[in-house]
Amino acid sequence: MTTLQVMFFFFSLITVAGGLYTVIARNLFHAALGLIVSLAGVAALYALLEASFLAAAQVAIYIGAIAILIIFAVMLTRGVTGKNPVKDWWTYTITAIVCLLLLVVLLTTLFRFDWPQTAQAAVPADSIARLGKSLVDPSLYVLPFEVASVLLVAALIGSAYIARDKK
Amino acid sequence: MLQDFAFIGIFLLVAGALGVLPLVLAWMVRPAKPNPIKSSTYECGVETFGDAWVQFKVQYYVYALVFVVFDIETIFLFPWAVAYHQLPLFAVLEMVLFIFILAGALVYAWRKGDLEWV
Amino acid sequence: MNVINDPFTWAGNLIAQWLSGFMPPVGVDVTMMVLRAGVLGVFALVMFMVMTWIERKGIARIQDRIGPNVAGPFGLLQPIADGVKALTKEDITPTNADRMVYNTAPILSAAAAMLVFAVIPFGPGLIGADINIGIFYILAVGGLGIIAILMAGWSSNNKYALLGAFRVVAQLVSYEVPHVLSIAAVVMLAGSMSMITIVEKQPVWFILVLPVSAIIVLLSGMAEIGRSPFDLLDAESEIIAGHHIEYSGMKFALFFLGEYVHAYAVSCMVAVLFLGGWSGPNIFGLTVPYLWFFIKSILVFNVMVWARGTLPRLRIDHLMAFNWKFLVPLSLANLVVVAAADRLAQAVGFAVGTWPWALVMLAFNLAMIAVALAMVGATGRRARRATESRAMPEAETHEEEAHGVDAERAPVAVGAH
Amino acid sequence: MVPLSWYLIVAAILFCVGVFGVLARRNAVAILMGIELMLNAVNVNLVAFWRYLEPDKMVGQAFAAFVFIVAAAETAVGLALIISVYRNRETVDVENVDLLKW
Repeated sequence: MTTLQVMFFFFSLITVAGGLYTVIARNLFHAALGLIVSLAGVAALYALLEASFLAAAQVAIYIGAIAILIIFAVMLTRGVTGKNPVKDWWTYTITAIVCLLLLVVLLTTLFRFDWPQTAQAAVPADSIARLGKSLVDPSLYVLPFEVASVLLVAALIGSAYIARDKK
Repeated sequence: MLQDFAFIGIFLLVAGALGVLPLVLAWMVRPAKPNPIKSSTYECGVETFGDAWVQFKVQYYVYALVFVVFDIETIFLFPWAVAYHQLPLFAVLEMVLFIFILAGALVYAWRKGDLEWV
Repeated sequence: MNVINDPFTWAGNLIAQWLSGFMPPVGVDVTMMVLRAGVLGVFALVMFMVMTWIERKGIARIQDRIGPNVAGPFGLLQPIADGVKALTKEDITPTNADRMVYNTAPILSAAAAMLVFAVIPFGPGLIGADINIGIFYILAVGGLGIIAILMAGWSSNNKYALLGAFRVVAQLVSYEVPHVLSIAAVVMLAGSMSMITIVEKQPVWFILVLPVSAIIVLLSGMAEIGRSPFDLLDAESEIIAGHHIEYSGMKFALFFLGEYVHAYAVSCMVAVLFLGGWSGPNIFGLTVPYLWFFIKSILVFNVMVWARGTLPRLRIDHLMAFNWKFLVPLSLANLVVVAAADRLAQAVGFAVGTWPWALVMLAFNLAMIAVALAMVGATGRRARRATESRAMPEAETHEEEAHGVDAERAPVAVGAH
Repeated sequence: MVPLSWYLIVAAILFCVGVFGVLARRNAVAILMGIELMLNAVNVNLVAFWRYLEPDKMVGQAFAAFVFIVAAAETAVGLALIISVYRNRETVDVENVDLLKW
C-alpha cells in the first residue's frame, strides 16, 4: 500500500460519505454542506489524477458557484423543506435495493475488462495550454466550445425569465 | 506536481489547526455563564417571534445566476489565456466571439432590469 | 551575500541537512513541508496583527488622532492585547443555533483566507508550492470564504444574520466576475497561471501594461474582502453587523482574522500580478527579494487603508450597479482590447515584455479609460438632466448653463467626444 | 500507483448514491443535488480515463469541462423552475407538482 493509495482511499471515503450524507440528511442545508464535502473530495481525486486545473475549477465553479446557487435555492424555498424530505421507509428500502442492484450491475460490467494498472505516460508539463489550444482548435472542440457559450446564454435568459417576479 | 498538492493538503491541515487552536485556548480560559436571556437571539429589544425564515427576494437568486454564467466561463477562459501566446489569430477571434455571446447575456439581464437592486 | 538575499532557503537547507542525519529522505521531505506550512501559517497570523496595527494607526492619522499608543512603543503590542481580550471573552451560542455549523463557520473563514498564502511567492524560490494553477487556486479558495459566510448566516438562526449573509454573498459573487475577468488578462500576457512565472514575465510591471486590470482587481479585491467603502456586509448601522452578528469572543475574532488575512492576501496578489512581485533594483548584488515584496504588499495595503479612511460607504444598489454596469462591461472590453493591442503591437514588430510593446498597451488602456469615463459621464449627465426636467419642466433655459458647468467639471468626458 | 479500476469503482458508487438521491427524495432541490453527484461521478470517470489512457491528448479534460458547463446550465434552469413552482404553489415536493401527469 503506497502513500498514493492511502490518500486515494481517504479522499474516496470523503467523497462517498459526503454523497451519502447529501442524500440522507433531513435538513436540506446540511445536505447541501454534505454535497460541498463530496465535491471537495472529488476535487482532491482530480488532484491525485494530476488534473490540477480541473481540481481548482471544481472548487471554484462547483463549490464557489453551483453550490452557492443551490444553497440560495434551499434558503429561498424554505418553510417546506423541514417537512418529510424523504418518502416513507418502504419506498426508501425499495430504492436502496434498486440502487444496490445498479451498483452490482455496474461493478460486474466493470470487472469484465482488464483495466491498466498504471498510467501509459506522464502528464505533459503544458497540459493546461494544451487544453486551451484544443478548445479553440477548429479540428477539435471549437464547435462545442461556441455552442457552450450559447447554452450558457440560453440558460441565463431562460432561468432569469422563469425566476423573475412577474407582477 | 503531486508533491505540490501534498503541500497544499498539509497546509490545509495547518490552516485548520491554526483556526481551531485559538478556539481551544479560549475554551480553556474564558468564563462560561450562559443564561436563557443571554443566549436568546440578538435581534432587538422585544422577543423574537417566528424563526429566521422570512421570505427573501428572488433578486438574490438572479444575481447568483448571472454570476454563475460568468464564473463558469473561466473554465474556458483560463486555459485559453494560458495558451494565448501560442494561438493563431483565428483562435483569438473565437474567444472574442465567445466573450461577445456572453456579453449578450449581460445585455439581456441589463435590459430586463435584472441588475437593478430593488 | 546569498545569505542576506535569501536567508530562508539557507536556513531551510541547514535544517534539511540536519534532519537527513537521522531520517530517510522521505521523512525529511515531509518534515520540511510541515515546517514550511507551519511557518507560512504563523506568518499569516503575524501579518494579521501587523495589518490591524497599520490600519488602526493609518485610520487614526487620517482622522487626526494618534491611534493605539498605550500598549508598548507606538502601540505595537495593541494586537496582542486585543488577542488576550478576545481569548477571555465569554462565548455565547444562541439557543436555536445549528451548533455544528455555527462552530465550523469561523474556522473555515479563517482557514480559507490563510490558504491563499500557499502560492504567494515571497522570493524567487520562496513559495509554499509553485503549482501551475497558482492564481486560479487563489480564486478557487476565495469561494470557500463565501461558503463560510453562508454557513454563519444560516446557522445563527437570526433574521439579520441571514439577511446579512444574503447581501454579502450577492455582493461577493458579483464582484468576483470582474475580478476573474481582469486576472484572465494578466494570465493571457504572462502565458501561465504559476505565480512565479507571472512575476518572471514582468520585466515591465503589469501595472503599466494593464492599468485597467490593475484598477479593477484592486477595487474588486477590496469589495471581496468587504472593506470600506464596500463594507456592506457588516454595515453596523443598517443590518447590525451582518452574518457574524451572533458571534462573540474568539469566534468573532476568527472572522476578523479571516478578513485581515484576506486583505493582506489580496495586497500580496496585487503586488505579484501588477507590481512585479519580488523584483527590485540590484544594489551591489544585494537584491533582498523578500524585502521588496514586503514593501510592495504593505504599500498596496496602505492604499486600502487610505480608501477606507476617506470614502463613505456605498449604498447597496449603487454598489451593485457599479459592478454590473461598469466594472463587468469594462473588464469584458478590457480582455478584447488587451488581445487586440497585443496582437497589433506584435504585428508591428514589438516583442512581448519590451518597453515599446508596453507603451502600446498603455496607450490602448488609457484610451479605454477615457472612453469608459466619457460614457459614464454622458450617461450621468443624461440622467441628471432627466431628473432636472422632471423636477422643473420649464427649466429649459438652464439647460445650456448646466451643460457648461458640466463641461468644466468633466474635461475628460468632453475631450473624448 | 492506484489502478484505474479503483477510480471507476468509486465513480460507480458515487453514481449510485446520486441515483438513490434522485429516486428517494421528494424535495426537488434535493433531487438536483443527487443529479450533481451523478454528474460528478461521470467527471471522475472522464478524468481517470484521460490520465490513464491518453494524458497527452486533452479529450477527457475537455469533455469534463463541457460537463461542468452543462451542469451549471442544468442547475440554473432547474433551480429557477423550482423557485417559480414554489412561488406559485408553495411547495417543492415533486409529488405535489403533477399537473401534467394526467
